Amino acid sequence: MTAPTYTRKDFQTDQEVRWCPGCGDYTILASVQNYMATMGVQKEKIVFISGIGCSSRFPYYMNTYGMHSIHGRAPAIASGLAASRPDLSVWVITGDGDALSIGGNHLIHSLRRNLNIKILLFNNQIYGLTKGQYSPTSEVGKRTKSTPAGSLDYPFNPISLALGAEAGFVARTLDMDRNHTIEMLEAAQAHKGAAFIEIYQNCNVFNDKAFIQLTGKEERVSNRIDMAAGKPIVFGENDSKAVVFRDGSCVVVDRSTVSDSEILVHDPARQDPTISFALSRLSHGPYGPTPLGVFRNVERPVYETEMSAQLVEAQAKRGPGDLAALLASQGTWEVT
Amino acid sequence: MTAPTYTRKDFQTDQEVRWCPGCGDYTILASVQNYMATMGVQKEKIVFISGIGCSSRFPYYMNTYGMHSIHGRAPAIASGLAASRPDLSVWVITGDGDALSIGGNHLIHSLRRNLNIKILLFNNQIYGLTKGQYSPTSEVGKRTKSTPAGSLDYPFNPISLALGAEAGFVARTLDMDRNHTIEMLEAAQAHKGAAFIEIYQNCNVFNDKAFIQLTGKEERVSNRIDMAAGKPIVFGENDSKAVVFRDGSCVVVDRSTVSDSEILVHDPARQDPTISFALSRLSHGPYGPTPLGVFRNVERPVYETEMSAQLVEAQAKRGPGDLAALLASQGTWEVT
Amino acid sequence: LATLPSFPAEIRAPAGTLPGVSSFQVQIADFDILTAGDEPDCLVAMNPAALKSNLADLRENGTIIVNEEAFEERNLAKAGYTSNPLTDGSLAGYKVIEVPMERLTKEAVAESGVSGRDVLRSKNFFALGLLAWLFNRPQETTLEWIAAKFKNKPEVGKANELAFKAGYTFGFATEATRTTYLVKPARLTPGTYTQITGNTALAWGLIAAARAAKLPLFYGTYPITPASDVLHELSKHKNFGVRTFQAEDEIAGIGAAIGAAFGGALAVTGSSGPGIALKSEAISLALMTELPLLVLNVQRGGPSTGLPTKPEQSDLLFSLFGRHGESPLPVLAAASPSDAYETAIEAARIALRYMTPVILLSDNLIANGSEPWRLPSVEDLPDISVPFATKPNGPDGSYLPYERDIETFSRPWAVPGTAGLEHRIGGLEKAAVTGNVSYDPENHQLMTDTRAWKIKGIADDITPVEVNGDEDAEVLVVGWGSTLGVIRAAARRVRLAGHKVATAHLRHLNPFPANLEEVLRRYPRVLVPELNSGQLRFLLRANFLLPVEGINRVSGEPFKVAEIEQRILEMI
Amino acid sequence: LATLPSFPAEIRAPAGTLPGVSSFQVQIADFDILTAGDEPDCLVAMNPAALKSNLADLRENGTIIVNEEAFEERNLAKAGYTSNPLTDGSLAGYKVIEVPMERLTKEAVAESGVSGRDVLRSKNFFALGLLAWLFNRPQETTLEWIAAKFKNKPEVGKANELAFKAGYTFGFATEATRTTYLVKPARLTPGTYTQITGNTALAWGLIAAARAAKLPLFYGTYPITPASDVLHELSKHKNFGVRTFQAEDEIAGIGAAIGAAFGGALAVTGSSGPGIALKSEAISLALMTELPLLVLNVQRGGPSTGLPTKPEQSDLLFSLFGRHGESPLPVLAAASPSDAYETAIEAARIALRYMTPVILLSDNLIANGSEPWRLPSVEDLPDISVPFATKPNGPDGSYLPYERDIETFSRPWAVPGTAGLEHRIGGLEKAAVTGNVSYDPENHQLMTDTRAWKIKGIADDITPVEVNGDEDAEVLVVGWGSTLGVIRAAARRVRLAGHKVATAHLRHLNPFPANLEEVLRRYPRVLVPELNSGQLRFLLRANFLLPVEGINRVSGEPFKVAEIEQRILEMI
Ligand SMILES: Cc1ncc(C[n+]2csc(CCOP(=O)(O)OP(=O)(O)O)c2C)c(N)n1
Ligand SMILES: Cc1ncc(C[n+]2csc(CCOP(=O)(O)OP(=O)(O)O)c2C)c(N)n1
Ligand code: SF4
Ligand code: SF4
Ligand SMILES: [Mg+2]
Ligand SMILES: [Mg+2]
Repeated sequence: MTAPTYTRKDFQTDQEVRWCPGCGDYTILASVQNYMATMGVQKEKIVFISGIGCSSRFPYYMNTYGMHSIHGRAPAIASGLAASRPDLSVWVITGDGDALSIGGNHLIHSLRRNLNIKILLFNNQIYGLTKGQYSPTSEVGKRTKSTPAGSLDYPFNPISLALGAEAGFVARTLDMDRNHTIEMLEAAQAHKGAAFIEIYQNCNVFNDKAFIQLTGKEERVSNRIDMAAGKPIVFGENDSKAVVFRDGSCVVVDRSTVSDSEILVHDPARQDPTISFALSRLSHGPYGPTPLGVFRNVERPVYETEMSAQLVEAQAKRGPGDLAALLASQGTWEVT
Repeated sequence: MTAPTYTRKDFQTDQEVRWCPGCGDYTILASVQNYMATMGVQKEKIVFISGIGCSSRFPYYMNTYGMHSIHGRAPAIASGLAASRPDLSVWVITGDGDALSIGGNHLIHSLRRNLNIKILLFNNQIYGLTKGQYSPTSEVGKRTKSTPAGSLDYPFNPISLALGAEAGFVARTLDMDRNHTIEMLEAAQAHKGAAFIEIYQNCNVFNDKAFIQLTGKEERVSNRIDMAAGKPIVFGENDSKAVVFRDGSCVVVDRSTVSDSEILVHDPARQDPTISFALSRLSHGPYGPTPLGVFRNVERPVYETEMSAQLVEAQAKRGPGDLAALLASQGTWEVT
Repeated sequence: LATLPSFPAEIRAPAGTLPGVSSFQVQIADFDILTAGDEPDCLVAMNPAALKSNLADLRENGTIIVNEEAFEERNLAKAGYTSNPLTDGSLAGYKVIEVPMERLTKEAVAESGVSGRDVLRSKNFFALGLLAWLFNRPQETTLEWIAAKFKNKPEVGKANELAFKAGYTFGFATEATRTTYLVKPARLTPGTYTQITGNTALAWGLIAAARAAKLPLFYGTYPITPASDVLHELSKHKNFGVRTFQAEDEIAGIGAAIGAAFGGALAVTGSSGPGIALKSEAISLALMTELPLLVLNVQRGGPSTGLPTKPEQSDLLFSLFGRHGESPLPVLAAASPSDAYETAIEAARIALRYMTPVILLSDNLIANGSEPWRLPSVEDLPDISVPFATKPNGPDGSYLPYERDIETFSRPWAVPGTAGLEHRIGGLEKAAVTGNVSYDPENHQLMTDTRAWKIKGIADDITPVEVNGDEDAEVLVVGWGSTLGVIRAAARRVRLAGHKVATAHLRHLNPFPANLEEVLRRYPRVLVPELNSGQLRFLLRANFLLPVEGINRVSGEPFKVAEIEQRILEMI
Repeated sequence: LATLPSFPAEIRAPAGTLPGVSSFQVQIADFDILTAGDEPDCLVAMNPAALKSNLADLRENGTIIVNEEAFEERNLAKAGYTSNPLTDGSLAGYKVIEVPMERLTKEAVAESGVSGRDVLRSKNFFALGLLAWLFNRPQETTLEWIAAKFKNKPEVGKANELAFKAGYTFGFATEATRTTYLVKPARLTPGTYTQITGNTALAWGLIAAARAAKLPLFYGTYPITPASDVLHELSKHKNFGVRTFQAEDEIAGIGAAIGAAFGGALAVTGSSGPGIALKSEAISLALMTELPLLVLNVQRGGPSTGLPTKPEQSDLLFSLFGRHGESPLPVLAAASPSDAYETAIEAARIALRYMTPVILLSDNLIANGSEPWRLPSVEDLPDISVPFATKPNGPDGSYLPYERDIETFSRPWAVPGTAGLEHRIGGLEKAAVTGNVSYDPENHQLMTDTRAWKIKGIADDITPVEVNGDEDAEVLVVGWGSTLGVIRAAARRVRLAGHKVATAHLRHLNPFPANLEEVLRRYPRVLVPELNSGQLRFLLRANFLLPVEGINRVSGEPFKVAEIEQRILEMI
């Protein structure tokens, strides 16, 4: 079969897209649809599984197979689908509440298990659908309906968490930057195994401008760190800032204060995730200089591939299942 | 009130201790009872909460308050207890299945939230109680009842996971080494906030000798890395091996090949958890050189302390709750 | 007397209200959704002035949609506000939906090509779209009207269409709900009244219960429509010593509550259908450990995610039987917004006195519905406190955590911190008296029976069911939960028409009041209206072998008074 | 005819069996637990030779405790084994409990001070302790006997005591269970037989069902007593294309199964009480999305953690009502170990034909119980396959995922990979036909009713209930699940005593077979024996308003034939 040729339109459905006007989800939808048109996979082979949340309505708007499931369980459902149908391209759409609050366990297990599923976490640092309670990525002290005196929980750093959970592919991107989003989708798709992309997504109703430091015309210049494999990590106006690894931490320095050789050269393919982890600690949320791009990209055996291999091996050894033989396998006797 | 004086016996109950003969759980029980006798906390202020598993039977044998709850939920129950009763000393007993499989989400959330609970994870790399299925810490390829052809899941590294989940205190110890266990308990207790201790525990029925490289008379000499704050990390016969941080990883080298200043000096109090994370990557399970001791020890605000402060502040601002005023607070009118 | 607000054909309001932007703002401010009482149910306030001048017209506890961006200092001052009504608590009696309407409209109409004034004009259509969502109106008629009306200004038409759709979408996306006006009782007895919604009353009832029990209140939960507002309300009242804990999921929410109960708090967890399902295993732990715990279920349309913003009473059998093993527990239901207050106190009384988890049912109608409430006297708050165990109760100074009270079969509650009463509880079957783990067959039978007797015994400790209306009626209408108002109204109508009918409403669904069977047998026919497929009916049939009849609706909408009236008349 | 093995006073066996270590080994090898048939129920094999010489005496599918350490090459060769019976599958018909008995005994007696030979001798007491756990015997008598017997050799006595306790503790710690011998039918019809336990039959039934459905089998689960063995058995048969997925918890287990069902597998999840509780929300998703799914519940003693190793039938109402919202689904129960095979196929047939989750109940008695099973003919395997949708079924080449079959009300199953049928499903209420999200009231009513009709309609597609015994009997005994054998045996006894009695056993608990009411009404009195507090009885009362009576036991033990016989006689 030759690679299908699609346009974005092929991935649109007849359902009206229903997010608040200006919601970052629209942009992500467009990026994903655009990317899918070029991905080279038949659309009937693509499945989107989501949980519950604004973000999780995504599958209704993708003209592929899809399931808008229940809160937090999308990675589990996707795991069963991927394990039983290795021929499919399985994508998970989830939110910071869906993936990190109620669904945290399924997320970390699907990452360590390394099924070939691509997880897109729309992180708006708030529970959108339930009208604005703080989430596991909200900053400490956040005042919301459920925390009028300010929240107390220290937030997760989703990248650190994924790395701690043995994820082989970890990346971060931004709703507004369609090209970057598509680049990350491409990299995730190219990676054999579980891929995790945190997408900073603006909820302009309940948490507007949360990512202003990365999206604001001025702010982003000094805060957005673009990481590219093989390149020294520099950023800021005229690349005047650099990231170095110093005394056990990644730190931002004036480029002029260090020699070029001291600047950290980005290598997401390192077997040891330590430096990726260190990069994730540069910021704890979209505050100040914050890296975007692929943090880690290391392959290891894919669960469903191995599972299929065990089945093939069992058949090679024992022949295809013979039901009559199975029933008699514990010994039989005759009653006459 | 002066500090109570207890002996181990004060912490024993009238219930027969029921683990298999030779189970590592006995040793841990003895260590904990011994430690509690010296901890300086009234025993009626101590509560042990566990989930389900062999390890989780622990509370029955501790003459304190206790709850043998349901599978995986102990951290959640302990969180509610600690949040509502900051005066108590709350301990969680859990297993690798209980804490990392079904209870993974509660574990990571209780760590990030930083309630003052001390979590002891008995890691025997197997489901003991259900008779020997592989667990999230079992090595790949493990043949068990549920994986006769070998397991496929890549295991968690509990230390990495805890660090990725923003844990402030993370340590590892060994059932057999009572002194080391007690040392870790002391450090956890001294830490204000959530503390996580992974205890390698031998299940001599379903996974015997899993930790032989750290417990065997000969093996341990070359494999056990003892980390001590402020000390260079050296180990092996005559301390002939050293750990250095090189090219983004912690690596083991012959001490003779490096200068003393290159050897990593252990500092669990670093704010950035990167080096602690790097140390956790030295081994992925108890295979080859494996660090024991405190990986991280950094304090930050404790959830229940902050919660209590919000209550106090609200009362200071608005006075103690006046029910009649509350009922009338939305405006009233008279019907005559 | 209609029970549901009627929504005027969408096209009317904008039609008559387009002379100019500023006056339109005023006009839409009192764009009204008619209730039976002719008071608007909903107010769209485009700015502070509009709010100020129209608020008085709005029915008590109606819904206010505000264009939040307009509520900034200058506008507030212009309208004569000294503080912002959106934040100063003065709108506490209403359901306020704050919308950044200008921003969202701008975003929505961007692709239409209109600009300047026209953009802002479109926000009226945004508001209308949101109303269409809230009042469950089809979009088509309005869209057709817009197309016709603006056929000569296609960009403006397009902008209005986009804005209208965006308003609808906003409601959909944020699962916006409005308050529902419930049937008022015919007469209000003299006293001091406030207007209250069910979720607020429930929250206040919990605060009152904690006071009545002399215990600190702990609420462990995870947000879910339509229960989240209980969390929001409780989290405001930290000065009452209330601790709210937004957990990582529903299981952790109830887990935390169980921990708090073990620690001696009045512990509560709350959710709606999908979340309650997740709590099932943990409820069973509370039942086995015999810890007091309130489980609030604000019911919504099911199954699965179902209809999150719609009311339904379909979790009754689930409440009784939604746990593995023989696991009986008390189930109560609030009958109206204000009744949620009393029911919360009663549920707490039972939980504490009988050391048991209790399920308290509400639903979306009660939760977001509002009614006038005669303020109860705080002095009359009952004492529902139960003393903690402080002394050994066994031989040799031992403590026996499962030594029961001979009257209630309840076990003592010894909380951590009490020297000498250290003990362990858990989910494995417990030996009677000692509470140690026991695999003994006779003990398991005894404990199973004891747990059942304990709950059954509550029947004698609750108010007998009362019958309203005619002793010698042919038909008794038995209800529970949010159908109270509509059943009473239907009965009034039947009586006005010259017929006899009796009604009874159950607060206690498990166990039933001791006199229920006798009451049912007094009437030739029994009708049970329910917003489910007949769950109370099923229970009554199984318990009493009576051929009770049902009228049922599972459409996400409340009953109409007329349909119940009709059915009663048919039965007479 | 006794239904449960009787355990001889513990002191007997060791008493007569101490002449010497090696002979004691042989002796304890056939230390026997008497069944009605006088065959030992349990064999303790201290080494391969003991196993070899005594295996023939053991009842079919009895329990074998082996000292696993002794099964090394030299011993095996000495006993004449060419391969290790513990790993070569030759003991597949038995329940084998492997224990490193020497090592554990050594550990256990360490503190007694004995050494050498005496240590190893103690392992007999270890075995005895394990037997005491398995057969639920009190420890005291044996401990007293040991104290008396060895009062002159206190260290040996101490060692034996410690070993005995350790054996008991080992059973407790590892939740060891044995097989239960179930009442055999009076006569075995001619044919080829094998001996089978319920968990094995269930696993094989699933494999057969997948073949009958022409689908790959997917099992998503999390270990739990007593359901884990289904996972263990299935994981052995990868050559049948079976995929087993040990998930991180029960929710992920069913989640994965739902994913696999969406992908076109015969998807199954399984657990026991606490785990089923956790699956409730996800079952509801399968119900709303109308995907075929089998949910196995191997019941154990509840509530909460309860009695994990004991049988109970207390999850029936939980199966029917354990979900929020109106969420009907079919419920089936296996009646015996071998019946689990057929029931699995029938459950799969219903799940696929009606596109619905189905709950299949088993219990600890069936799971670990064994019986002779006449092998079904593999050629006669029914065809239960349901073709996937392959073509558009709507206007303009569209695909309508909720366009129903007019006969079954079932929706089509289009699996990913099928071009042109791309569609989305989910947990929100669906519009009839299109499957789009719908908040429309009439649609919700329609869909609620349709889901109910679909399940009710299955009543006409299942075997009518059959009555065994006397048409004109006074009493009909109606059972379900594992009580089949004991009810039949009791009825035989009643008949032998010259009385009339009829019995009927239900495989389908929801919906009931269409003729059930008619059958029940034929008999003046109906008795329902259940290992719960009366759950089927409750359902029959509610459905048919019949005053059926119950005999109930919730002790973690099966009924005795005599107690049911007695009760029937009382009713005649
Ligand atoms: C079991 C369950 N619990 C709670 C909810 C309510 N709920 C729906 S979405 C959501 C959180 C959504 O937050 P997030 O995942 O960040 O998605 P967003 O809306 O922000 O995109 C919650 C709490 C639910 N639907 N089901
Ligand atoms: C909800 C639920 N699921 C499953 C089980 C069965 N179960 C009990 S303990 C356990 C795993 C125990 O493993 P671990 O936590 O490592 O404890 P260990 O026995 O090894 O100490 C399982 C699967 C249960 N009791 N409850
Ligand atoms: S509430 Fe926020 S996240 Fe949800 S649709 Fe609206 S803008 Fe987007
Ligand atoms: S099974 Fe293993 S972990 Fe459990 S008590 Fe026995 S030795 Fe210990
Ligand atoms: Mg979010
Ligand atoms: Mg374990």
